[in-house]
Amino acid sequence: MNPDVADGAPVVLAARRVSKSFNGVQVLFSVNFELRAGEIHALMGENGAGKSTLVKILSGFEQPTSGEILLDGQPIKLPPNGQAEALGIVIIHQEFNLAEHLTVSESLFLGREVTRFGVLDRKFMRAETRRVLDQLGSHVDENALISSLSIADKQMVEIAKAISRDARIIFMDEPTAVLSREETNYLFRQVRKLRERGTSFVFVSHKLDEVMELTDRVTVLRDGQWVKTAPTSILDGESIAQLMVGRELSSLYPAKQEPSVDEDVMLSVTGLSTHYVQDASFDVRKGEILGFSGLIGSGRTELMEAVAGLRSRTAGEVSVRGTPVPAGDVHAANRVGIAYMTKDRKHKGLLLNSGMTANLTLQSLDRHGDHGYLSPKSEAAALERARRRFDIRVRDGRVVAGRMSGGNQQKLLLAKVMETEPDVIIIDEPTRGIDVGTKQQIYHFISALARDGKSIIVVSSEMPEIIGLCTRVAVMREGRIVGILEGEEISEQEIMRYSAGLKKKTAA
Amino acid sequence: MTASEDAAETSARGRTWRDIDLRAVAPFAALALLLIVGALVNPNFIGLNNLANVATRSAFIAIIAVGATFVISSGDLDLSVGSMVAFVASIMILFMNSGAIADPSLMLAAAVALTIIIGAGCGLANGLITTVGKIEPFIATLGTMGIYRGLTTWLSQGGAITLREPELQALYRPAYFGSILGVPVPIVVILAVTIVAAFVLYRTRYGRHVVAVGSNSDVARYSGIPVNRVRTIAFVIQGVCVAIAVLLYVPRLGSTSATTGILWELQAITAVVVGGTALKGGAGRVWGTICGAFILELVGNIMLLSNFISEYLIGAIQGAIIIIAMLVQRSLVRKS
Amino acid sequence: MTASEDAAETSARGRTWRDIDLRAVAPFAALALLLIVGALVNPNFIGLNNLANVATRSAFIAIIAVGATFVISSGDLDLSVGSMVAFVASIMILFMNSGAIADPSLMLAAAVALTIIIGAGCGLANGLITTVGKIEPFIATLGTMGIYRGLTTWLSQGGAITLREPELQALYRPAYFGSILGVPVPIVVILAVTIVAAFVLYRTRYGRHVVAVGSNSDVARYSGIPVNRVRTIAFVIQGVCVAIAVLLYVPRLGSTSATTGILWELQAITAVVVGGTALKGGAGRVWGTICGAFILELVGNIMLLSNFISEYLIGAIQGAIIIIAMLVQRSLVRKS
Amino acid sequence: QEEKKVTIGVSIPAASHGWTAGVIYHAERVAKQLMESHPGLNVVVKTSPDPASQANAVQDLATQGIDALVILPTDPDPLVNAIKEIKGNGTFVALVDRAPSVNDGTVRDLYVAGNNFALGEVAGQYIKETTPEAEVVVIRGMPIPIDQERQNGFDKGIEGSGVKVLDRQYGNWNRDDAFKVMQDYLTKYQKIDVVWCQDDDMAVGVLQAIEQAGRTDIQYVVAGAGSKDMIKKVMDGDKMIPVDVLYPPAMVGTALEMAAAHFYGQVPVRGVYTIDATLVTKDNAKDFYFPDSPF
Ligand SMILES: Nc1ncnc2c1ncn2[C@@H]1O[C@H](COP(=O)(O)OP(=O)(O)OP(=O)(O)O)[C@@H](O)[C@H]1O
Ligand SMILES: Nc1ncnc2c1ncn2[C@@H]1O[C@H](COP(=O)(O)OP(=O)(O)OP(=O)(O)O)[C@@H](O)[C@H]1O
Ligand SMILES: [Mg+2]
Ligand SMILES: [Mg+2]
Repeated sequence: MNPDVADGAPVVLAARRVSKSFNGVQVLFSVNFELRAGEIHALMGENGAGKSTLVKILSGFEQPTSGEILLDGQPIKLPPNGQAEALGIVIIHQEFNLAEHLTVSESLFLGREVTRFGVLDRKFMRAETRRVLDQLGSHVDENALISSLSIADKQMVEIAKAISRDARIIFMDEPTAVLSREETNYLFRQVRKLRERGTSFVFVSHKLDEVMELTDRVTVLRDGQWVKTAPTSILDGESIAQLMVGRELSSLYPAKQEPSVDEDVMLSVTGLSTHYVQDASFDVRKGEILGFSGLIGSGRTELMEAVAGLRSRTAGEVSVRGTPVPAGDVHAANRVGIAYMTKDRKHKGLLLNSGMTANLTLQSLDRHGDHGYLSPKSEAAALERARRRFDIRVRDGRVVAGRMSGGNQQKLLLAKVMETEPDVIIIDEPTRGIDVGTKQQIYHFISALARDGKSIIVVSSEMPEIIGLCTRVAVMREGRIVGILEGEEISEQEIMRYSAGLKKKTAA
Repeated sequence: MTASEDAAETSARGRTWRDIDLRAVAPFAALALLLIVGALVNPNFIGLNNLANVATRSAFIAIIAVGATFVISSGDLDLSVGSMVAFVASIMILFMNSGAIADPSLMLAAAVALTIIIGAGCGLANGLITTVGKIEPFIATLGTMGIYRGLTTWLSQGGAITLREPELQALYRPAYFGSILGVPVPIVVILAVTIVAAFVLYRTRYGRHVVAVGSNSDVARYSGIPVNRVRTIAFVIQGVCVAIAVLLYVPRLGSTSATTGILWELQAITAVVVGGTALKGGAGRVWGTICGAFILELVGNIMLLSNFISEYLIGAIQGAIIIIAMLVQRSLVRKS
Repeated sequence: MTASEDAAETSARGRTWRDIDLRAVAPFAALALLLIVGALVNPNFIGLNNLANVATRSAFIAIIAVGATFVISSGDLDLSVGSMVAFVASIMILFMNSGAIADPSLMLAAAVALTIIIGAGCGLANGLITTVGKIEPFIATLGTMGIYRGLTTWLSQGGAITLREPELQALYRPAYFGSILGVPVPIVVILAVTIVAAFVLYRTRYGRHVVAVGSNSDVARYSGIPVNRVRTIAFVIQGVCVAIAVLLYVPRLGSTSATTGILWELQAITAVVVGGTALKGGAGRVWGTICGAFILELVGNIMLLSNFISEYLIGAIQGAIIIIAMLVQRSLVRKS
Repeated sequence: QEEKKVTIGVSIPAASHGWTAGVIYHAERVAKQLMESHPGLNVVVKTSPDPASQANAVQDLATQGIDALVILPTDPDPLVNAIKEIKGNGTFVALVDRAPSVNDGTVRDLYVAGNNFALGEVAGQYIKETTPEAEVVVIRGMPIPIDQERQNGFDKGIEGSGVKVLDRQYGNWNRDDAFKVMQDYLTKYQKIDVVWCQDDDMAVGVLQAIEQAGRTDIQYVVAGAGSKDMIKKVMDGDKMIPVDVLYPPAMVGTALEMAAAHFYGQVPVRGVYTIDATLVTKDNAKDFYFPDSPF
């Protein structure tokens, strides 16, 4: 075997033949799992494979239907609702667990507030929060309300919350899905530091490069079954992907297809400003995939929301095929064919308490019956179509969206937006939390749409995605479009140079 | 009723079968329990006559509560419905007393139309104050509650407004006291209103929008749903339901006063919640609401028919019964 | 008050300065506007005497509303407070009339203790029915509202319960009519209650938990907070506040009946919301609540002092003023 | 000639039902008359929905500065303290209709008594005389002392006869609630001879319920107060409403007139003036018919 740090180290937490069913639908089948002291163990698998479920069982948030859990070799029934924290088991949830009305430092210390003589020691807690955030390289204000934070910042708070606990075992369910490369680096540095002190980690991610970089061992699940556990060093990205998907993957990105120069301009944005975004102008031609890159908080989302009528604009024009689109009117934007897919699926994308059908057709109900009447048949057919087209995998067709796996939620959201059959599709973070196999499907899907003459804007923080997919790339920095790159210019270094403010050119 | 409730809601909400079953059935189980209790209390209780009486007089609250189901599903609340009843009824009677139209049937038709318009207008006012004014619905409608009630007091100069024209009265009376194929008119109206409401809530685009807005208004907005319009229309629907209730109310006593409809808002909301709709919004159960209204009326009826409860304690026992009915529901749902 | 509100809330919630400023100040701005209107309506209005009167009699609603701030912040609602006042007051007076303790001062002390215990007990009942029984707080407390009111009717046998002992009455009277250093006792009590409440809500672990539970009870549970206990304690705090209000109420009128405190629950909730606390839970503004209670009382006072409004229309104008006050607040906040 | 300036405050219940509406109507009618005949007189009428707010209203009237207070309390006992407070300032107090448990010179100067006890008693006596063996159902008002007094009076009225009270339930002085209660009585009792509902508003609901049920066993309904609709029925010889017991809302006007006389008249006005609970019959009905009143 391979001479790893953790090799031969004692097993701290283990699952033995663990199975789990929800309402009679089985999602885990007799899974075995071992976590050694001081190791970073990757948990991989397709969307809906059962990773989050396993993680929740190992941290007490769900009870297994059968099988047992061993802590330090002793069978144990983990206490529910995060009380396993007392045993040193902490989890960073895939979906955040933060109360919107609290501040960052209040959230960090929620449930274990520090008091002096019964009075909250707010000064101490704020200072401590600052310290942990600084360690993670986060600039989030410790007094900011959670509701005012971006998704990435919320994730950093989640991470800070877990790390600030005295934990022996930390579960991280896709912690980096919404983080920038830089933030990820900070996180990894902390993780390694804690590993040195003997903390064990379970790391769930769809980012193969991060898994290769950080972890000691990998366990792969497929359709709720254990497939393989092996040291990371004897695997490579290809083989992991193959284990996950169960087949060989062809190239991730489809061949680029540049639209001809004299193709009609579909979407035209001139001089658009909002509170933060200044004077943004760009065009998208028919059949084109335009990428938007930039650092987190550079204003891409705000710009796109303004284009889609979700935000008011202080100046500027948006037109589709030459027809002006009124400001601040989502429905009008939808009617002329602009559709925007949000990156915040939990709060802005899906009705978590509704089923798949209600979510899927919400934006396109007028297609399912005349005069406001809804035809259940037509809706059911739409769901069937979408499940095939986007490979939405749920074992129980009646599950509410909030209980679907993260990746399947993302696919449902994409399907929902596509249901409106838009001409201009703005996709904010298209593959957040999606497994490689499906990623490939989505890329091919986007490319096919472009070939059909749709115009597509991809906003993404994943550089390879932008480079692999887009024929032109706009880079934003501090609310301005600082450059639009084409052809050969599109490379990681060049984009970084623009986003960091080292280079600049006016819109082409 | 139960069956169609299930069908409608399952396809609308798509919960697991077992789950939905019990939740939709729970209010009806509580109702059944009450019927048994009632039968034990007084043999006359279970008579067709008495049950028809109870169902008939539950009509006002039931119909108003159907409207409230929309408002509550969309995440709002309307406290003004009780005073709206008084206000709309006053205007209707004053109009009929005005003698503006000589022919009684024509007059009645015009009065009916006017009532619906006024009801819708009051609802619209509530909706606009809440959505455009961005005021918590609780406060906005508490304000209009005061306004409608105050205007009624002023119209009636503190007294009663009574329908004077005997001919009109005779013509209109069957709207409450008459029956169609042996079924009292108010029951027919309840059924008609509920069927229409269930259709709108479960089978139309608008109904879906209501639930989406109540469930998460941000998601609704990002899905291109005109949130404020959906909410405002829910208030208008509530207003129209109030107007329909008034159309049944006026022929009953032929008069209204400043005290008409006091506390009906609480009763309507209670009916909605007892029927299984959560006050948080995001889900509506129209048939459950009707069942809730019937439960409320039944509790009062049983109290009165029983011989062993001091009249001083009736309020206390009513309160206790409502709590017990909810506990029965909960325990049913939890067993699933 | 304004300054300390800001200080307390800013450090507690840490919003950006501009934001917090206007939100916390908004109710006070509406109050200022009302004071100006009042001064225009009647020159006696702005007199120290009148304002002290208004502040004094806002005591009941204000103190109850402080308790409601906890319940609402934790995401619940208590509709039973009005009847709880009647019930607790009845028991207090009956106890004092019982003559169980001969010495008046001792008797009074015992009565005060009993009142607080009964209030806390009523709150506890509400809390347990809501949390352990898992019934929507709206329905649970509507049920106990009926129960408390019914019990009061029964205790009073449909009449009034009046404090008989003249000695006790004389001893107790200053608790409402007296003053400390020139400040009427009720105002002192309001301030004391509010300071304690603000401290608990903003400076203690429990207060933090209340806000967390109201904001997102799942998150709170996952953070190891005993959600049901936090909610139940909020109801108990509400009950204790009701008891304190009763301690001021009994010496004022010296008597209660089954109609005591009718609709006070709506007034208390209105005070809370007018004071800037959202009904959805997750944020409480204790000083704002006090300001809200004062606004409500002031509106009534201005109506009474003005001589040009038909008394039939008073309700309507009150409703309109509340809506306008909220619009003023909103527009202030939005401008930021 | 310059008359002395006098302000009289009138505090009465808000129009929560027909009778109180009548009170407001008569208070305003008399106030207008008095102000016309006495140029120096100013009468301020204020209405309040419940005892606590009426106590506030009294305080507010005092703030404005009044020489006399005419008060018809929503509920007398809770208002005693507030009234004493204002009387302590030397204000002339005329108490109308509802007496607190301690009702002496410390509370008021003048008491114009509506006689709730008599209202019940007269109704009881009428039933006892007309139908001595009747089975009666009673619809009460709300659980407050005046309602209790009426019940006591009624019991005294039927004392010693074969009149049997089948049931008593609250109808809240409200037509709709009275309708419901009557409907249920009709279900519960196969034979009812007489309904005593002590209030004209509630009688409206009672009559409708009887008519709907088509029951013929009920011989008549005794209500009370003297609303124009019921007086009209008595006048017209309606079989269901043979009589009405007077409880005139105009008594507030009487009190107001007397309070004004205290300032402008020669005789001091003090003591107790009781207004009878007159039995209105077909013969005397036209004396009590005010078609212009809202009540
Ligand atoms: N509470 C629940 N009720 C019903 N079904 C559930 C529940 N939680 C999870 N599931 C189902 O269990 C399956 C596995 O979900 P899980 O979240 O573990 O997947 P995952 O491997 O984490 O996927 P992803 O990569 O997309 O996050 C899915 O089909 C999901 O719908
Ligand atoms: N310096 C700043 N001044 C004011 N606001 C700022 C500043 N930096 C960031 N913001 C805020 O950040 C938001 C821009 O973030 P947005 O989500 O649009 O960026 P993004 O490029 O899409 O980043 P992400 O990767 O997080 O999606 C704006 O709403 C703006 O208010
Ligand atoms: Mg997952
Ligand atoms: Mg973005």
